[in-house]
Amino acid sequence: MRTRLVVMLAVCALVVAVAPFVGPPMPPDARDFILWQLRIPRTLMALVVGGTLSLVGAVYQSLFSNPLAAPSTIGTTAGATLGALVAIVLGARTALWGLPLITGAAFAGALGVSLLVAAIAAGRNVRMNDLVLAGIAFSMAAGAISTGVQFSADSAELLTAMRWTMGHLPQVGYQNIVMLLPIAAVSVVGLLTLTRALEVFISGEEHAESQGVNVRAVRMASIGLGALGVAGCVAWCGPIAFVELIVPHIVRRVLGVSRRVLLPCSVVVGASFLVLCDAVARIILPGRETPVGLVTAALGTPLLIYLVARKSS
Amino acid sequence: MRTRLVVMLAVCALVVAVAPFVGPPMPPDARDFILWQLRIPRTLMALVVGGTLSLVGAVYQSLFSNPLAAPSTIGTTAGATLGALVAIVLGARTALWGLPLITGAAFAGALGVSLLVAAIAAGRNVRMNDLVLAGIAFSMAAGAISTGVQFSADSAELLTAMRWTMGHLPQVGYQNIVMLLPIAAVSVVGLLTLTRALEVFISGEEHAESQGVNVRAVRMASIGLGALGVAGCVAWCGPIAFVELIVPHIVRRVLGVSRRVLLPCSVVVGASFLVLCDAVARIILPGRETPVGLVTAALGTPLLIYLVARKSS
Amino acid sequence: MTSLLEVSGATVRKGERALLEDVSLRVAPGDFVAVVGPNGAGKTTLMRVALGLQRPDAGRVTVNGRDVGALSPRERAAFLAWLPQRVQVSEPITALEHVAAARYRFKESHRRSEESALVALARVQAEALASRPITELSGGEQQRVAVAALLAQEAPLVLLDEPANFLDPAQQLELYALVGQMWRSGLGVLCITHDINVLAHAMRAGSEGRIRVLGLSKGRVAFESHYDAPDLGEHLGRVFSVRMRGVEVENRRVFVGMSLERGE
Amino acid sequence: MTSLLEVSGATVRKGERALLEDVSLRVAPGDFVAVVGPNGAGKTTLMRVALGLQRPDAGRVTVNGRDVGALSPRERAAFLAWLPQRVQVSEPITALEHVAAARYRFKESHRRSEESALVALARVQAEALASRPITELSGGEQQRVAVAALLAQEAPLVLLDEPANFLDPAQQLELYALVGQMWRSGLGVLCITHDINVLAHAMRAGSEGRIRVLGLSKGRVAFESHYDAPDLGEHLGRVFSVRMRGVEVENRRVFVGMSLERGE
Amino acid sequence: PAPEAGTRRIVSLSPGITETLYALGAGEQVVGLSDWASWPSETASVPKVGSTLSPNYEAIARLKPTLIIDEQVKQAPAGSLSALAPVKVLPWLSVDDVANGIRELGRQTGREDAATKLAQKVETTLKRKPPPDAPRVLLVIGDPEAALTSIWYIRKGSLHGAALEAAGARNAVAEDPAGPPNVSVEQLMTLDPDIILVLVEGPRLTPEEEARQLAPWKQLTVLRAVKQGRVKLVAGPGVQSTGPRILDVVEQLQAALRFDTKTP
Ligand SMILES: Nc1ncnc2c1ncn2[C@@H]1O[C@H](COP(=O)(O)OP(=O)(O)OP(=O)(O)O)[C@@H](O)[C@H]1O
Ligand SMILES: Nc1ncnc2c1ncn2[C@@H]1O[C@H](COP(=O)(O)OP(=O)(O)OP(=O)(O)O)[C@@H](O)[C@H]1O
Ligand SMILES: [Mg+2]
Ligand SMILES: [Mg+2]
Repeated sequence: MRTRLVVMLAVCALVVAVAPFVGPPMPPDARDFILWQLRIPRTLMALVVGGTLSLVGAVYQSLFSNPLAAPSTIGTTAGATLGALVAIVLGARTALWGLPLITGAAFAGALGVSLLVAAIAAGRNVRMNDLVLAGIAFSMAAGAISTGVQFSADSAELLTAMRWTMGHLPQVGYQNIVMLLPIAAVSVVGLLTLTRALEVFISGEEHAESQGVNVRAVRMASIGLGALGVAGCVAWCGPIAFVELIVPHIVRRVLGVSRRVLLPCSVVVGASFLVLCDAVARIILPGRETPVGLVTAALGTPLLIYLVARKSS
Repeated sequence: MRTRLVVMLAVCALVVAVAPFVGPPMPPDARDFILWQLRIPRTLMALVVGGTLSLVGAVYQSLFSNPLAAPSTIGTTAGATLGALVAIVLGARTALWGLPLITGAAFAGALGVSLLVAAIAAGRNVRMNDLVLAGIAFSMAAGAISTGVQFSADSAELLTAMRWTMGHLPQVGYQNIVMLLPIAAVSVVGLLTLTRALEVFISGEEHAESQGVNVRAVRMASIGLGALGVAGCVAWCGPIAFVELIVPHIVRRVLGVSRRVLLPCSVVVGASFLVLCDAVARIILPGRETPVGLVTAALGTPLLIYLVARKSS
Repeated sequence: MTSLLEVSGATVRKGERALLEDVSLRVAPGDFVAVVGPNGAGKTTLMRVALGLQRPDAGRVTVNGRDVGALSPRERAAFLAWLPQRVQVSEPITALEHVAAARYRFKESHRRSEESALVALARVQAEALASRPITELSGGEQQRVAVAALLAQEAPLVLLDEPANFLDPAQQLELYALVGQMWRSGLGVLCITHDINVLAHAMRAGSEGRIRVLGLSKGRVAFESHYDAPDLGEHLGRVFSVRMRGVEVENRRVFVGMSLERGE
Repeated sequence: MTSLLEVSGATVRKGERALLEDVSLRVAPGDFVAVVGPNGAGKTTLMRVALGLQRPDAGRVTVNGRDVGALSPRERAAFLAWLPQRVQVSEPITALEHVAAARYRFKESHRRSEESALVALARVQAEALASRPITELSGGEQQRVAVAALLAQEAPLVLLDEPANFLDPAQQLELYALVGQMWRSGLGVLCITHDINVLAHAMRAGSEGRIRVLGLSKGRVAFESHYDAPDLGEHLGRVFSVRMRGVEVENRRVFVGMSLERGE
Repeated sequence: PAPEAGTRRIVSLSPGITETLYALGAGEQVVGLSDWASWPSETASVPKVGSTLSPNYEAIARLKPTLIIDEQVKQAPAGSLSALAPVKVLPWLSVDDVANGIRELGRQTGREDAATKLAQKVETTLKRKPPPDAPRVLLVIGDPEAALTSIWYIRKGSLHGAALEAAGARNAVAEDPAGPPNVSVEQLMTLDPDIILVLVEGPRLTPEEEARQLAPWKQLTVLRAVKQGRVKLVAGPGVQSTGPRILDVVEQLQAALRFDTKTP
């Protein structure tokens, strides 16, 4: 187990170090610009976003004891999409505190919907399954409003929105990262402090409560902090599909279910996984802006199937 | 319980009977055409699709013991979308056996992906969670290929795809229903015969096996028949969101979890729920073709939240 | 029709560890076999092997001479009924529905199933629980409902994994009396238990000799004996690593576990 | 610091039914209270009320005079440790991790938690299970690990819900010896059990009188007595509806349940 | 001041603008295009650099553009693009927008004369008004699925709406309602337009394809347009173009509106 862990971490470090140099050749006079203003910021963005999303996925799966739980389950992603769509379709071309409106709106949408669910989670007699249902309900509502907004969009807006919903990582310079980083940091650090409590959750909520875990507080903190991180990532990069679902499952299968391993390793593996996907996206269709979600799934699917097949044989 | 059941059935029957007459006023000379060639076929379509989707949702939730399980969980919806997109992009202008290619392709896609999952379900040592993971993986793969296809689509194709994925019910005449009905009937009747086996599943798979249930056969049959029904519905109407998720939860909360009640009532309630939504869609934005998924969510969300809140108070 | 369950030379390995090693066993209708042994001895594993839920790495399990793996689940359920050590019901179905579900192997109407389920519940004095959600029952109530489900399956061989768990003394007594009735009515019983004394409730005077006791320890057969064997106490003491004092109470021999008084 | 758990006049209703009615109870460090009663008597409900997991419809529960609902979960965990009737672990964490998790209430490094967890596992002779996934353990092994988790929490009052479930006689004996040790070292013990005899293992000669026995029946207190009370057998017989014969074995009184011989 | 012609390197992220640039003869200045650009055929050899909301910065940087032009879509991240090169964002929705845009593109590319001529042509053509008794035409966007599942029509105030009026028809939807330009099948009965034209973007259709596209409309036998056989396709590449090809669309529409006076 220990050797596996070390190998995994080494691979991750290597991927991150090499990634910025992977891609179509750079013309010598644009080299510095491409490397320092485009590739490195973008790699950093992938690091931050991949790590945050994966951690949130791992936390939600633990919290809901459900392998299908993900930010999209409790409406975070749907809220972000809704916000972004509203901004695209209804929004004026203004910026807010130097933020593009679309970013701000996605952030607000994600946080808004998740906080509704968190508010329900604060209830006294609420069971986890009730929360899952409430999450479905809010996702559904946000999804429906999004459909409504799309329905009333004209085609140029729709095309714009469509690309947004595929997720993207492109960055010029460091401004976005500087804005996202504190949000992501609060989310990641906050969630990691919940590791111990989530470990206790494994033996049932009531038992955990009797062992000193404030179940309601942990629920609210997990959902709130998770939503914060996801809202940030989605606001800047659109909904990057599957990372939050697939990375925790991979870590769980390879390194085990102990929360103390699962949560931090999800951050590390998720971060470098997205960096890898981004680098691969640069080479498979050089010159095109391949949506990174495509590569994520293309790499993740066979890996997950292999892990499932290996275990059950 | 019995009175509740009777009340629910009566309400359902009423809804279905009244629905075709709900809508903006009909010009007198087009009245017959609108009623007999538009509204009634469309109501029938809603009946068939709503019933089938809800039943499949209920069966999947039972099978996976997971409130989040749905046709989309095991890749059925993703497969259908993929098929439709491929058809749209690679030339949807031809027809196959009198079927629009897009319908045939969506059907093939849905069935193809689900059967992969069903094949995994046939394995000897496969746990339910493994199946869920395999489903996620295939959904993801199908989703990624869809993204790729969209990415290479031109704008007109993309708009078509976008509108297709909103789901729709309109029908002119009875041709589509005649084609869908046998598929849906096989799926619904087949799934209903599994009721008893699914009831036994509640006390654990091994226990069920010892009580005479052929667990692998039930799994494969459920997934296969479910995929068939969903593939049919999605092929003709696009992915109508949420019905399969929300209806079983509502039935479960109101009438209880017994499979003998849950499954048939999901058919009835789902059918009339979609009919209701369709009728409502006609009046909220008269003169427009409002996507029915929008109304589904708009009606379903508050209902679900109310049911969750009522129970936990 | 004879329904003979035969386990021969069953071995189960998990990685390096052998969970079960070369264990053989015969249960025919009318037999009563008690399996005893310390925690982790492999008793539950043996039962799962006998049921065909776990394939042994070596050895064979047959029912009526046919390999248990070759039977369809329904056929097998017609021979063997199982009371698991931990029944986990995931949803609040009623006790009646839970018991009725156990009649899956019968091709009959739901009404018939429910009638039979009610009879089975009555036999464990749990009619009153019929319409209560099973997730809201107390530990002992759940166990009684599980026993009712076992009865409802109407198999000629019943496999019980610590059926007295969670039950209060009166219920234990009732349960074993019931098991005794089933046995005398011709069923074969394979029963895992930690408390050999409760077996007393299963029998009438004179039938002691017909209760076979199989001792398991670390996956192997430690002893094979009979309930009335004079050296049973010693055997038990050995596998459990305690002193078993047999005392006579109202013409019944009762074993009382005593610590080995280490250090006293 | 005295940690006094006081339940006074607790009543729990569920719809029409009263699950618990006007039950009072005091457990201080150094006390040993055994709660007995038939299935469904409300024993587990009483324990959940005492832990603050279920709010009583009437009555109060205080720990050291403070309302149990007003304590933070961590504070409460510093007073009360609970062994539930059915522990359900949903994922294959190792036994060590499970026990270490029980030390949540301590603000300490993970290494410290694991060390203490190992000590706790050793006390129930389960060191060998430390690195095994808990979902792969046998019923009895799981129960031992659960007891280790209880010990690891180091609370002055321990609440045990049928701790001997799933355990073999040697383990039961060890467990109760351990509970006895904890008691004598000053802890307060509230223990639900169906088998009053096992309490014998918890005590040394002379301490019988200090074990209080609370009989529950249909949610009400049926009797309050002591382990050495001469009429305990009758009390027990009454709540359980069996005949309880007390016999003397090696200077110990052992109760043997006998059927009421209805119809014989 | 626009840079020298030979050194201008333009990236255009809007297909309509791209078309205009080529129409102005500034095609050789174009070094990068949006993924959606497909006309004229020379564009095939020009690198594609993403779309408005997700441009491929690296690809753009590698092209070392001197100007990036995009059509104004709400929320486009013009800010970060300007780190690569000066960015020009043009509104491109109405006839005036397009005419002004053409002139601006002329200035930027040093093709002012050609631009003025084109802009004038666009203005004079597209600002023609239909006679008051012109037929009421519903112009809908065709759907490859060829089902009447959602009918999207052309708004009066849009570029294609102007093209329809320029071709000598009145828009069947007399004033633009708020909300999406979508009409239900039922609503068609109320609108009952004189003529229905279906715009299908893409290569020319074979007769079978045309028949298939029209088949669903033929089912709507109560519509006047259907009864009189006045449903037609307007198909071909560029029928949905927002560039100068819109002028060809006017001609195509005019041709499509010429029906034989006799009803079939
Ligand atoms: N899936 C598994 N993987 C690995 N080891 C297992 C698995 N299942 C059981 N074991 C181990 O096999 C041994 C025998 O287990 P089994 O459940 O048969 O014991 P048992 O005799 O029923 O014990 P108990 O009286 O405690 O129920 C135990 O040591 C247990 O830890
Ligand atoms: N959530 C609940 N809703 C309704 N009734 C309940 C609920 N929980 C327990 N009960 C009922 O309350 C009664 C007391 O239950 P409790 O679990 O306290 O019994 P117990 O004394 O612990 O029994 P056992 O020895 O079988 O564990 C039982 O009849 C049980 O069915
Ligand atoms: Mg066992
Ligand atoms: Mg209890």
